[in-house]
Amino acid sequence: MEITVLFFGILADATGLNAKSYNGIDSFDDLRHRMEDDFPGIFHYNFRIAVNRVITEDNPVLKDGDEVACLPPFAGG
Amino acid sequence: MEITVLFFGILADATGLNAKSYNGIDSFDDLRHRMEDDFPGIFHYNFRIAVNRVITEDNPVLKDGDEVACLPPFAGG
Amino acid sequence: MRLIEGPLMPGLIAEVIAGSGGSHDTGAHALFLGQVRRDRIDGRFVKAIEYSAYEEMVIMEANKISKTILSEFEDVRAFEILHSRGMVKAGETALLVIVSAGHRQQALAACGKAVDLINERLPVWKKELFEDEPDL
Amino acid sequence: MRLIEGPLMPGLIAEVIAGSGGSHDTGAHALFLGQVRRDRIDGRFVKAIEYSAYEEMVIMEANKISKTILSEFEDVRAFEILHSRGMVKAGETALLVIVSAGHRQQALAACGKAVDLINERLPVWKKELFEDEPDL
Repeated sequence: MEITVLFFGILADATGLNAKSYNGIDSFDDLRHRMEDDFPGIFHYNFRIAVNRVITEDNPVLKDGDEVACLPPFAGG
Repeated sequence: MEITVLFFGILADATGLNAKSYNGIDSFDDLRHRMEDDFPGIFHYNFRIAVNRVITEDNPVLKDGDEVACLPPFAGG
Repeated sequence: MRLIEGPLMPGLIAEVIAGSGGSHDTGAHALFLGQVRRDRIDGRFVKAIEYSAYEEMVIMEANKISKTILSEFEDVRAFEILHSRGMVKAGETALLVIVSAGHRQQALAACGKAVDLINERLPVWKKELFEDEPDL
Repeated sequence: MRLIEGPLMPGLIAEVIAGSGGSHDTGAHALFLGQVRRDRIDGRFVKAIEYSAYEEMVIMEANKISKTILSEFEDVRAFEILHSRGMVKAGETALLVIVSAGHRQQALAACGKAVDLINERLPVWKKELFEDEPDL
Protein backbone atom coordinates (compact mmCIF):
# COMPACT_ATOMS: atom_id res chain seq x y z
CA MET A 1 0.00 0.00 0.00
CA GLU A 2 1.00 3.61 -0.52
CA ILE A 3 0.32 5.78 2.54
CA THR A 4 0.77 9.55 2.89
CA VAL A 5 1.78 10.69 6.36
CA LEU A 6 1.14 14.33 7.39
CA PHE A 7 2.98 16.11 10.22
CA PHE A 8 1.49 19.09 12.06
CA GLY A 9 2.55 21.53 14.76
CA ILE A 10 5.62 20.51 16.69
CA LEU A 11 5.90 17.30 14.64
CA ALA A 12 6.41 19.33 11.46
CA ASP A 13 9.29 21.08 13.24
CA ALA A 14 10.68 17.82 14.67
CA THR A 15 10.66 15.98 11.33
CA GLY A 16 11.38 19.02 9.20
CA LEU A 17 8.56 17.86 6.91
CA ASN A 18 4.87 18.56 6.35
CA ALA A 19 4.28 15.22 4.58
CA LYS A 20 6.03 12.02 3.55
CA SER A 21 4.92 9.18 1.27
CA TYR A 22 5.54 5.55 2.22
CA ASN A 23 5.35 2.70 -0.32
CA GLY A 24 4.91 -1.02 0.25
CA ILE A 25 3.27 -0.66 3.67
CA ASP A 26 1.56 -3.82 5.04
CA SER A 27 -0.14 -2.46 8.16
CA PHE A 28 -0.17 0.40 10.61
CA ASP A 29 2.42 -1.46 12.67
CA ASP A 30 4.68 -1.66 9.62
CA LEU A 31 4.18 2.08 8.97
CA ARG A 32 5.01 2.78 12.59
CA HIS A 33 8.36 0.97 12.32
CA ARG A 34 9.23 2.80 9.10
CA MET A 35 8.42 6.14 10.72
CA GLU A 36 10.48 5.26 13.80
CA ASP A 37 13.42 4.41 11.51
CA ASP A 38 13.15 7.77 9.72
CA PHE A 39 12.44 9.87 12.81
CA PRO A 40 13.87 8.16 15.91
CA GLY A 41 11.89 9.05 19.04
CA ILE A 42 8.90 10.46 17.16
CA PHE A 43 6.52 8.20 19.09
CA HIS A 44 7.63 9.79 22.33
CA TYR A 45 5.76 12.93 21.33
CA ASN A 46 2.17 13.31 22.49
CA PHE A 47 -0.04 13.06 19.41
CA ARG A 48 -3.14 11.42 17.99
CA ILE A 49 -3.62 9.79 14.60
CA ALA A 50 -6.30 10.67 12.06
CA VAL A 51 -6.89 8.44 9.06
CA ASN A 52 -8.52 10.33 6.19
CA ARG A 53 -9.32 13.22 8.56
CA VAL A 54 -11.06 11.07 11.20
CA ILE A 55 -9.33 10.54 14.54
CA THR A 56 -8.76 6.82 15.13
CA GLU A 57 -7.75 4.46 17.90
CA ASP A 58 -4.31 2.98 18.40
CA ASN A 59 -4.00 0.46 15.62
CA PRO A 60 -6.16 1.41 12.62
CA VAL A 61 -6.63 -0.82 9.58
CA LEU A 62 -5.11 0.94 6.57
CA LYS A 63 -5.88 0.68 2.87
CA ASP A 64 -3.99 1.87 -0.20
CA GLY A 65 -4.01 5.64 -0.62
CA ASP A 66 -4.92 6.45 2.99
CA GLU A 67 -3.85 9.76 4.50
CA VAL A 68 -2.44 9.32 8.01
CA ALA A 69 -2.13 12.58 9.97
CA CYS A 70 -0.07 13.02 13.15
CA LEU A 71 -1.89 15.56 15.34
CA PRO A 72 -0.25 17.09 18.43
CA PRO A 73 -2.66 18.64 20.99
CA PHE A 74 -4.79 21.31 19.29
CA ALA A 75 -4.22 24.95 20.15
CA GLY A 76 -6.60 27.04 18.07
CA GLY A 77 -8.54 30.11 19.06
CA MET B 1 -41.15 72.20 49.20
CA GLU B 2 -40.83 72.24 45.43
CA ILE B 3 -40.67 68.76 43.90
CA THR B 4 -40.14 67.83 40.25
CA VAL B 5 -41.91 64.65 39.16
CA LEU B 6 -40.67 62.80 36.05
CA PHE B 7 -42.77 60.35 34.02
CA PHE B 8 -41.23 57.61 31.88
CA GLY B 9 -42.41 54.92 29.48
CA ILE B 10 -46.13 54.22 29.61
CA LEU B 11 -46.58 56.86 32.35
CA ALA B 12 -45.35 59.58 29.98
CA ASP B 13 -48.05 58.43 27.54
CA ALA B 14 -50.70 58.14 30.26
CA THR B 15 -50.06 61.62 31.68
CA GLY B 16 -49.12 63.25 28.39
CA LEU B 17 -46.13 64.76 30.22
CA ASN B 18 -42.43 64.07 30.74
CA ALA B 19 -42.23 66.17 33.91
CA LYS B 20 -44.37 68.28 36.25
CA SER B 21 -43.39 70.65 39.08
CA TYR B 22 -45.29 70.65 42.35
CA ASN B 23 -45.04 73.54 44.86
CA GLY B 24 -45.90 73.61 48.54
CA ILE B 25 -45.51 69.87 49.08
CA ASP B 26 -45.38 68.70 52.74
CA SER B 27 -44.53 65.02 52.30
CA PHE B 28 -44.53 62.14 49.85
CA ASP B 29 -48.09 61.38 50.92
CA ASP B 30 -49.12 64.92 50.07
CA LEU B 31 -47.39 64.64 46.67
CA ARG B 32 -49.18 61.37 46.08
CA HIS B 33 -52.58 62.97 46.64
CA ARG B 34 -51.76 65.89 44.35
CA MET B 35 -50.63 63.46 41.62
CA GLU B 36 -53.78 61.37 42.04
CA ASP B 37 -55.87 64.56 41.66
CA ASP B 38 -54.06 65.49 38.44
CA PHE B 39 -53.89 61.98 36.98
CA PRO B 40 -56.71 59.86 38.39
CA GLY B 41 -55.79 56.17 38.49
CA ILE B 42 -52.07 56.76 38.01
CA PHE B 43 -51.23 54.69 41.10
CA HIS B 44 -52.89 51.67 39.55
CA TYR B 45 -49.99 51.43 37.12
CA ASN B 46 -47.07 49.20 38.06
CA PHE B 47 -44.11 51.47 38.73
CA ARG B 48 -41.30 52.20 41.17
CA ILE B 49 -40.17 55.53 42.56
CA ALA B 50 -36.65 56.94 42.39
CA VAL B 51 -35.72 60.01 44.43
CA ASN B 52 -32.75 61.82 42.92
CA ARG B 53 -32.03 58.80 40.70
CA VAL B 54 -32.00 56.24 43.53
CA ILE B 55 -34.84 53.74 43.76
CA THR B 56 -36.59 54.08 47.14
CA GLU B 57 -39.12 52.26 49.26
CA ASP B 58 -42.79 53.14 49.54
CA ASN B 59 -42.82 56.33 51.54
CA PRO B 60 -39.58 58.29 51.08
CA VAL B 61 -38.74 61.44 53.05
CA LEU B 62 -38.57 64.35 50.61
CA LYS B 63 -36.69 67.63 50.78
CA ASP B 64 -36.98 70.81 48.76
CA GLY B 65 -35.75 70.46 45.19
CA ASP B 66 -35.95 66.65 45.06
CA GLU B 67 -36.52 64.91 41.73
CA VAL B 68 -39.10 62.12 42.01
CA ALA B 69 -39.13 59.77 39.02
CA CYS B 70 -41.94 57.33 38.22
CA LEU B 71 -40.35 54.24 36.63
CA PRO B 72 -42.42 51.53 34.92
CA PRO B 73 -40.71 48.13 34.50
CA PHE B 74 -37.46 48.56 32.55
CA ALA B 75 -37.22 47.20 29.03
CA GLY B 76 -33.79 48.04 27.68
CA GLY B 77 -31.53 45.93 25.53
CA MET C 1 -21.67 53.96 28.80
CA ARG C 2 -22.81 55.92 25.77
CA LEU C 3 -26.39 56.72 24.76
CA ILE C 4 -26.56 57.01 20.96
CA GLU C 5 -29.34 58.78 19.05
CA GLY C 6 -30.95 56.18 16.74
CA PRO C 7 -29.52 52.78 15.77
CA LEU C 8 -25.95 51.64 16.42
CA MET C 9 -24.67 51.58 12.83
CA PRO C 10 -22.13 48.96 11.62
CA GLY C 11 -19.44 51.65 11.24
CA LEU C 12 -19.78 52.70 14.88
CA ILE C 13 -19.73 49.08 16.06
CA ALA C 14 -16.57 48.43 14.03
CA GLU C 15 -14.96 51.52 15.55
CA VAL C 16 -15.73 50.38 19.11
CA ILE C 17 -14.32 46.90 18.39
CA ALA C 18 -11.21 48.29 16.74
CA GLY C 19 -10.74 50.71 19.66
CA SER C 20 -10.84 47.92 22.23
CA GLY C 21 -8.09 45.88 20.56
CA GLY C 22 -5.07 47.80 21.76
CA SER C 23 -4.04 46.22 25.05
CA HIS C 24 -1.38 43.54 24.69
CA ASP C 25 -2.50 41.48 27.67
CA THR C 26 -6.01 41.13 26.25
CA GLY C 27 -6.69 37.75 24.69
CA ALA C 28 -10.44 37.72 24.32
CA HIS C 29 -13.35 40.01 23.58
CA ALA C 30 -16.94 38.92 24.11
CA LEU C 31 -19.61 41.06 22.48
CA PHE C 32 -23.35 41.17 22.62
CA LEU C 33 -25.48 42.96 20.04
CA GLY C 34 -29.19 43.45 20.69
CA GLN C 35 -31.29 43.97 17.58
CA VAL C 36 -34.93 45.01 17.10
CA ARG C 37 -37.04 42.03 16.00
CA ARG C 38 -40.01 42.25 13.62
CA ASP C 39 -42.14 40.60 16.29
CA ARG C 40 -45.81 39.85 15.68
CA ILE C 41 -47.94 41.19 18.55
CA ASP C 42 -51.72 40.69 18.39
CA GLY C 43 -51.51 40.15 14.64
CA ARG C 44 -49.47 43.30 13.93
CA PHE C 45 -45.77 43.42 13.00
CA VAL C 46 -43.27 45.64 14.80
CA LYS C 47 -41.74 48.18 12.38
CA ALA C 48 -39.52 49.98 14.90
CA ILE C 49 -39.00 50.60 18.60
CA GLU C 50 -38.74 54.01 20.17
CA TYR C 51 -36.41 53.87 23.17
CA SER C 52 -36.65 56.40 25.97
CA ALA C 53 -34.26 56.63 28.89
CA TYR C 54 -33.88 58.36 32.24
CA GLU C 55 -30.49 59.52 31.08
CA GLU C 56 -28.82 60.67 34.31
CA MET C 57 -29.88 57.47 36.05
CA VAL C 58 -28.82 55.32 33.07
CA ILE C 59 -25.30 56.70 33.40
CA MET C 60 -25.27 56.11 37.19
CA GLU C 61 -26.57 52.56 36.86
CA ALA C 62 -24.17 51.77 34.03
CA ASN C 63 -21.28 52.88 36.25
CA LYS C 64 -22.53 50.54 38.98
CA ILE C 65 -22.80 47.67 36.49
CA SER C 66 -19.29 48.42 35.31
CA LYS C 67 -17.94 48.33 38.89
CA THR C 68 -19.77 45.05 39.57
CA ILE C 69 -18.31 43.42 36.45
CA LEU C 70 -14.77 44.67 37.03
CA SER C 71 -14.74 43.53 40.66
CA GLU C 72 -16.46 40.18 40.07
CA PHE C 73 -14.32 39.21 37.06
CA GLU C 74 -10.70 40.00 37.85
CA ASP C 75 -9.47 39.07 34.39
CA VAL C 76 -11.66 41.75 32.72
CA ARG C 77 -9.58 44.64 31.37
CA ALA C 78 -12.20 46.81 29.67
CA PHE C 79 -15.95 47.06 29.50
CA GLU C 80 -18.26 49.30 27.46
CA ILE C 81 -22.02 49.64 26.87
CA LEU C 82 -23.67 51.53 24.01
CA HIS C 83 -27.46 51.84 23.96
CA SER C 84 -29.76 53.61 21.52
CA ARG C 85 -32.34 56.20 22.38
CA GLY C 86 -35.06 57.28 19.96
CA MET C 87 -36.19 55.30 16.94
CA VAL C 88 -34.56 52.01 15.91
CA LYS C 89 -36.05 50.03 13.01
CA ALA C 90 -36.53 46.23 12.91
CA GLY C 91 -33.23 44.64 11.91
CA GLU C 92 -31.16 47.48 13.40
CA THR C 93 -28.98 47.30 16.52
CA ALA C 94 -29.94 49.05 19.78
CA LEU C 95 -27.45 47.61 22.29
CA LEU C 96 -23.75 46.78 22.20
CA VAL C 97 -21.88 45.30 25.15
CA ILE C 98 -18.16 44.60 24.77
CA VAL C 99 -16.01 42.93 27.41
CA SER C 100 -12.25 42.54 26.99
CA ALA C 101 -10.35 40.09 29.18
CA GLY C 102 -7.17 38.12 29.37
CA HIS C 103 -8.91 34.83 28.66
CA ARG C 104 -12.08 33.56 27.04
CA GLN C 105 -13.98 32.14 30.02
CA GLN C 106 -14.06 35.42 31.95
CA ALA C 107 -14.83 37.48 28.84
CA LEU C 108 -17.85 35.32 28.00
CA ALA C 109 -19.12 34.98 31.58
CA ALA C 110 -18.77 38.72 32.24
CA CYS C 111 -20.59 39.57 29.02
CA GLY C 112 -23.53 37.34 29.93
CA LYS C 113 -23.72 38.82 33.42
CA ALA C 114 -23.52 42.38 32.05
CA VAL C 115 -26.37 41.78 29.60
CA ASP C 116 -28.52 40.41 32.44
CA LEU C 117 -27.75 43.43 34.64
CA ILE C 118 -28.50 45.83 31.78
CA ASN C 119 -31.90 44.24 31.29
CA GLU C 120 -32.69 44.34 35.01
CA ARG C 121 -31.28 47.70 36.02
CA LEU C 122 -31.00 50.23 33.19
CA PRO C 123 -33.94 52.66 33.25
CA VAL C 124 -34.80 52.36 29.55
CA TRP C 125 -38.24 51.84 28.02
CA LYS C 126 -39.55 50.62 24.69
CA LYS C 127 -42.51 51.75 22.65
CA GLU C 128 -43.37 49.60 19.64
CA LEU C 129 -44.34 51.19 16.33
CA PHE C 130 -46.30 48.84 14.05
CA GLU C 131 -46.25 48.40 10.29
CA ASP C 132 -49.87 49.54 9.95
CA GLU C 133 -49.15 52.84 11.72
CA PRO C 134 -47.87 56.00 10.03
CA ASP C 135 -44.25 56.98 10.68
CA LEU C 136 -43.73 59.46 13.51
CA MET D 1 -16.06 28.30 8.49
CA ARG D 2 -13.46 30.44 6.77
CA LEU D 3 -9.67 30.20 7.16
CA ILE D 4 -8.18 33.64 6.59
CA GLU D 5 -4.53 34.30 5.71
CA GLY D 6 -3.06 36.50 8.48
CA PRO D 7 -5.02 38.49 11.09
CA LEU D 8 -8.76 39.14 11.01
CA MET D 9 -8.72 42.87 10.31
CA PRO D 10 -11.35 45.26 11.78
CA GLY D 11 -12.85 45.86 8.31
CA LEU D 12 -13.46 42.16 7.78
CA ILE D 13 -14.96 41.77 11.26
CA ALA D 14 -17.31 44.72 10.61
CA GLU D 15 -18.36 43.16 7.30
CA VAL D 16 -19.20 39.82 8.96
CA ILE D 17 -21.22 41.58 11.68
CA ALA D 18 -23.07 43.76 9.17
CA GLY D 19 -23.78 40.70 7.01
CA SER D 20 -25.35 38.81 9.90
CA GLY D 21 -27.84 41.57 10.74
CA GLY D 22 -30.42 40.96 8.01
CA SER D 23 -32.91 38.48 9.44
CA HIS D 24 -35.93 40.12 11.02
CA ASP D 25 -36.55 37.41 13.62
CA THR D 26 -33.01 37.78 14.99
CA GLY D 27 -32.85 39.71 18.25
CA ALA D 28 -29.36 38.95 19.51
CA HIS D 29 -25.85 38.37 18.27
CA ALA D 30 -23.13 37.03 20.55
CA LEU D 31 -19.57 37.37 19.32
CA PHE D 32 -16.24 36.12 20.49
CA LEU D 33 -12.93 37.57 19.29
CA GLY D 34 -9.69 35.81 20.15
CA GLN D 35 -6.60 38.00 20.10
CA VAL D 36 -2.89 37.21 20.32
CA ARG D 37 -1.50 38.21 23.73
CA ARG D 38 2.01 39.54 24.31
CA ASP D 39 2.56 36.74 26.84
CA ARG D 40 5.82 36.40 28.72
CA ILE D 41 7.15 32.86 28.44
CA ASP D 42 10.45 32.04 30.19
CA GLY D 43 11.34 35.72 30.29
CA ARG D 44 10.70 36.35 26.59
CA PHE D 45 7.74 38.25 25.13
CA VAL D 46 5.56 36.85 22.37
CA LYS D 47 5.73 39.04 19.25
CA ALA D 48 3.44 36.98 17.02
CA ILE D 49 1.90 33.55 16.62
CA GLU D 50 2.11 31.47 13.48
CA TYR D 51 -1.02 29.36 13.10
CA SER D 52 -1.00 26.17 11.07
CA ALA D 53 -4.04 24.07 10.30
CA TYR D 54 -4.99 20.71 8.86
CA GLU D 55 -7.30 22.52 6.52
CA GLU D 56 -9.54 19.76 5.16
CA MET D 57 -10.10 18.45 8.68
CA VAL D 58 -10.70 21.96 10.06
CA ILE D 59 -13.56 22.40 7.59
CA MET D 60 -15.02 18.97 8.47
CA GLU D 61 -14.79 19.60 12.22
CA ALA D 62 -16.23 23.10 11.88
CA ASN D 63 -19.23 21.65 10.05
CA LYS D 64 -19.74 19.18 12.90
CA ILE D 65 -19.50 22.00 15.46
CA SER D 66 -22.03 24.00 13.44
CA LYS D 67 -24.47 21.06 13.39
CA THR D 68 -24.02 20.52 17.15
CA ILE D 69 -24.75 24.18 17.90
CA LEU D 70 -27.76 24.43 15.57
CA SER D 71 -29.33 21.25 16.95
CA GLU D 72 -28.59 21.97 20.63
CA PHE D 73 -29.76 25.61 20.53
CA GLU D 74 -33.05 25.77 18.64
CA ASP D 75 -33.25 29.55 18.80
CA VAL D 76 -29.95 29.95 16.90
CA ARG D 77 -30.51 31.26 13.35
CA ALA D 78 -26.96 31.67 12.06
CA PHE D 79 -23.46 30.69 13.07
CA GLU D 80 -20.05 31.48 11.59
CA ILE D 81 -16.39 30.88 12.49
CA LEU D 82 -13.39 32.70 11.02
CA HIS D 83 -9.89 31.58 12.01
CA SER D 84 -6.49 32.88 10.92
CA ARG D 85 -3.69 30.82 9.44
CA GLY D 86 -0.15 32.10 9.14
CA MET D 87 1.31 34.98 11.11
CA VAL D 88 -0.77 37.07 13.54
CA LYS D 89 0.95 39.74 15.65
CA ALA D 90 0.33 40.44 19.35
CA GLY D 91 -2.78 42.64 19.61
CA GLU D 92 -4.29 41.28 16.39
CA THR D 93 -7.34 39.02 16.10
CA ALA D 94 -7.07 35.35 15.09
CA LEU D 95 -10.57 34.00 15.81
CA LEU D 96 -14.10 35.31 15.32
CA VAL D 97 -17.20 33.38 16.34
CA ILE D 98 -20.60 34.94 15.69
CA VAL D 99 -23.90 33.43 16.77
CA SER D 100 -27.24 34.99 15.84
CA ALA D 101 -30.39 33.97 17.68
CA GLY D 102 -33.88 35.10 18.46
CA HIS D 103 -33.05 35.89 22.08
CA ARG D 104 -30.04 36.75 24.18
CA GLN D 105 -29.77 33.68 26.42
CA GLN D 106 -29.39 31.20 23.56
CA ALA D 107 -27.04 33.48 21.60
CA LEU D 108 -24.68 33.81 24.59
CA ALA D 109 -24.85 30.16 25.65
CA ALA D 110 -24.30 28.92 22.08
CA CYS D 111 -21.34 31.26 21.62
CA GLY D 112 -19.66 29.97 24.79
CA LYS D 113 -20.23 26.35 23.78
CA ALA D 114 -18.92 27.01 20.26
CA VAL D 115 -15.72 28.59 21.57
CA ASP D 116 -15.15 25.57 23.84
CA LEU D 117 -15.69 23.14 20.95
CA ILE D 118 -13.35 25.13 18.69
CA ASN D 119 -10.61 24.92 21.32
CA GLU D 120 -11.13 21.18 21.82
CA ARG D 121 -11.72 19.99 18.29
CA LEU D 122 -10.28 22.23 15.56
CA PRO D 123 -6.95 20.85 14.30
CA VAL D 124 -5.03 24.13 14.53
CA TRP D 125 -1.60 24.69 16.05
CA LYS D 126 0.34 27.66 17.34
CA LYS D 127 3.99 28.52 17.12
CA GLU D 128 5.17 31.51 19.13
CA LEU D 129 7.62 34.01 17.67
CA PHE D 130 9.46 36.07 20.32
CA GLU D 131 10.53 39.69 20.36
CA ASP D 132 14.22 38.75 20.51
CA GLU D 133 13.94 36.64 17.34
CA PRO D 134 14.27 37.98 13.78
CA ASP D 135 11.10 38.21 11.67
CA LEU D 136 10.39 35.22 9.45
